[in-house]
Amino acid sequence: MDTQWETYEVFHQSRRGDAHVHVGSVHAPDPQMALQLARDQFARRLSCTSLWVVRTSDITATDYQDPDFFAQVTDKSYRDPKAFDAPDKLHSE
Amino acid sequence: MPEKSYEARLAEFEARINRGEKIEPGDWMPDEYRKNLIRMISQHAHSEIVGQLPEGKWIPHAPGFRRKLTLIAKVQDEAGHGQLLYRAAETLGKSREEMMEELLTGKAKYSNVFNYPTPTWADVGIIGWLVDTAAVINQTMLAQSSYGPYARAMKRICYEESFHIKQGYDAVVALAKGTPEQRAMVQDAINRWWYPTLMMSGPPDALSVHSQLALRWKIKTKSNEQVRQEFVDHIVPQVRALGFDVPDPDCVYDESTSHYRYTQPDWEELRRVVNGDGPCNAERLAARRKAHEEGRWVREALAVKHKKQREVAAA
Amino acid sequence: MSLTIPSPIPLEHFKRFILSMADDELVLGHRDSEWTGHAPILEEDIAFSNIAQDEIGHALVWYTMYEELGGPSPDEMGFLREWNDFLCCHFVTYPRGDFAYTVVRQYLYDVAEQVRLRALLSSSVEALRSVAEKLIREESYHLLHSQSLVERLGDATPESHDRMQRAVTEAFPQALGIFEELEGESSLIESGVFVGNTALKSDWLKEVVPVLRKASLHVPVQLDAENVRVLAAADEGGRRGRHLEHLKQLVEDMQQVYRLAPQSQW
Amino acid sequence: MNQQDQPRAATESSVERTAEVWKALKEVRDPEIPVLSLVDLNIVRSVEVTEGCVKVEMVPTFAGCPALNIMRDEVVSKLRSLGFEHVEVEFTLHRRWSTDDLSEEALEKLRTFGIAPPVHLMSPEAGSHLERLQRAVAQPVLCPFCGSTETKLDAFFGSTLCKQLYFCTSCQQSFDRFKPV
Repeated sequence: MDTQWETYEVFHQSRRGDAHVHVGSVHAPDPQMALQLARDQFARRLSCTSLWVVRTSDITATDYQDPDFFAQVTDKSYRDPKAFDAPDKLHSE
Repeated sequence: MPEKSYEARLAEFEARINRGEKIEPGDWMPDEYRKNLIRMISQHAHSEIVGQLPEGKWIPHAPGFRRKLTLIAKVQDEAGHGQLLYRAAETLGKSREEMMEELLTGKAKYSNVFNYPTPTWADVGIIGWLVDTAAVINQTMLAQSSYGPYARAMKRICYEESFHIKQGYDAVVALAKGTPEQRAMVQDAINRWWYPTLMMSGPPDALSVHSQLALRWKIKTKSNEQVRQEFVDHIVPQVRALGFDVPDPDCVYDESTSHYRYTQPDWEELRRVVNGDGPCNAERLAARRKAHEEGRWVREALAVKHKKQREVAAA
Repeated sequence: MSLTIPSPIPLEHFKRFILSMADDELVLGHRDSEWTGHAPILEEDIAFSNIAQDEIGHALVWYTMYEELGGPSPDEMGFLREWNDFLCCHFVTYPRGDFAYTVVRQYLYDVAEQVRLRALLSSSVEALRSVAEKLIREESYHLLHSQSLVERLGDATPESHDRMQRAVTEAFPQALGIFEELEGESSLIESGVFVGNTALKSDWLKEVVPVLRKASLHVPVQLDAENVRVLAAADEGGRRGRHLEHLKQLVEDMQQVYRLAPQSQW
Repeated sequence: MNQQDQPRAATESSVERTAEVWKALKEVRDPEIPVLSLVDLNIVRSVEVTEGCVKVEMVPTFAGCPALNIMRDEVVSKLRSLGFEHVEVEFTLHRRWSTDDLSEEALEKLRTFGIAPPVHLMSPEAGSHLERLQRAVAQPVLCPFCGSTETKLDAFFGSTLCKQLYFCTSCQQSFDRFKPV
């Protein structure tokens, strides 16, 4: 951004204990105003227990154009729960 | 330094214009240039002021908040443009009072188009769309004018006018999507405004006394005919795209010229309307005179107060 | 969109309060716009057109809030409502009169609005505070403008003085009607929505009386010690929907086109 | 116009998608001040992206701004061109908008365009808004064309709600000044 106002990414939590989920962003002069805007805009309709705002420029993200970044060196399928064929219920019916 | 001869100054002046330089208020200029400019700019200013009336009539009736706000803003812009243009004309040595006097006594001319009635709400949309499109084409050309203050005023006015076109178009589209009565209102307005709008760019250049000089000194840079053709080519497809008719059966696209053909308006009507004998000339001037007369005490009081304040400041 | 207000505040009375402000703004804005194209000088033509847009814009803000409280849309409120359902004061409904009346009315109203918005900056309702914060910025321009016209026209020439004096004599009692008590006002005061009209009127008097007097204009009040005693009867009734024919005509004009096809777009 | 941008929305993160929206909005010019975008003017306040839909919240400069429907149309068509099927624009009328929040860069762009930028209203000695405004209005205004201070207020209210009209007696040019609010 080349204005002194910046965009802030908004992360919303709907219940205590849930993860914060990205819901959008706001344009504000400082983090406090960003929180207020985020409250008015995103917490108005959704139930909300907590909001985070993060300066967009502070986010460092991986590049979708670079799939190699996630290339697995060794087979880690054993770490993925889906790799195990465990039934949801041990005793059906 | 010896006084330069008129011819030498004129040659220098024309050379500057041909190099694309702007002429500024303090610069030397031929009297004819000055006169021509004052005439054009003041006519333009008068057109803005009188132009407030046909649309202004609908301000109290505008349907809905957005339309009401927009229409007030638009008519306000016209006052603003008038103000700006009178200012530009003043830099050439003629006072606003003199110009106003000429308007109110019927001596000055202004655009033909504001002497037609506005019987329905659709007229507001059509003026914004058709009339302002024609105006912007003309004014975009005038923004290239050789006289600096006029060109700069025009540049600003063009921005605001293009906003008027959008608003006019938006109002027409709303009506076009509406009831059959609303659509009929639009078609009726197009029918009434078509020829007056064509006349706006002025008579064919062969009939225009002022055109040649104005072109030579780049007060304007296109002929009346060019401006009119540009308007027709631009607007006809738009009118048809919204499902409305252009009230001219001979208005067809000519492949050989890449232009639309159109029937010439009645130039005799234009002469009459510009010379004071149109459907609403008397009504328009009467409204301006009434505002002027009723406001006299305010102007006097402000002038007196201004003088008193200056005396106090000087003492 | 919905707006909820803290529970001790009586919703119906709160809504009427919002509506009374919205209607004042719309009707005065409409009257101001009657000068567009007809003002004494171009600069005032532009000024009153601008003020009209601001006032109508403010009306829109209040009607939007009214909608968020469960009311109909702003357009329905302005363009389909019956004239006797308006809650504006009589003051704003009178015809525009001469330019002196317009200037005096605008000045008296601008101070009233300034005083009202200033009070709302400390309302118990957050939405009111934030609206006041926005509107007061625009409104201050109106006040600077109308006050300077009052100061200049009040004693410039004998004619301007006469006209301005006539306007003050006519407008002052009407303006007092701005502060007509609202239905349920005491509950609004108790719950901290605003300080109440009596307090607003007293702030208003403290501002307008000295300015008018300084402009050589007589005001029907008596000053004893700190208090301003008003010697004129307030022109009231509007806040209870009891209106004059002027409003009927104005509303008819305003709704004329919209009502041709109320279900359609315009 | 309305073509769906294939799987993009699904493959990218919502943060990136949102950033794209901001970038596009920076290209939407204010209809009355075409050198500034709706983002430069702090009109756009928030962006919410959900699958194929985007919602934009805007705060008008002045409550009665007549250009709102045009801004809305331009935002909608701009964001549709990014592949959003549904674009919602919401105007928040009650939120404060102040020229004090404009960036130096925005002010410079105004100046280059020929509009004198607004002075800052907030000052340490603050006072009521009216008092601050009175002080601001009394300050000399520089002509954006020639830089002269020999300027005078021609009309307290200008051609649009956000401007006042000045005249420069040095270069004889009328110019607008953005109203400090």
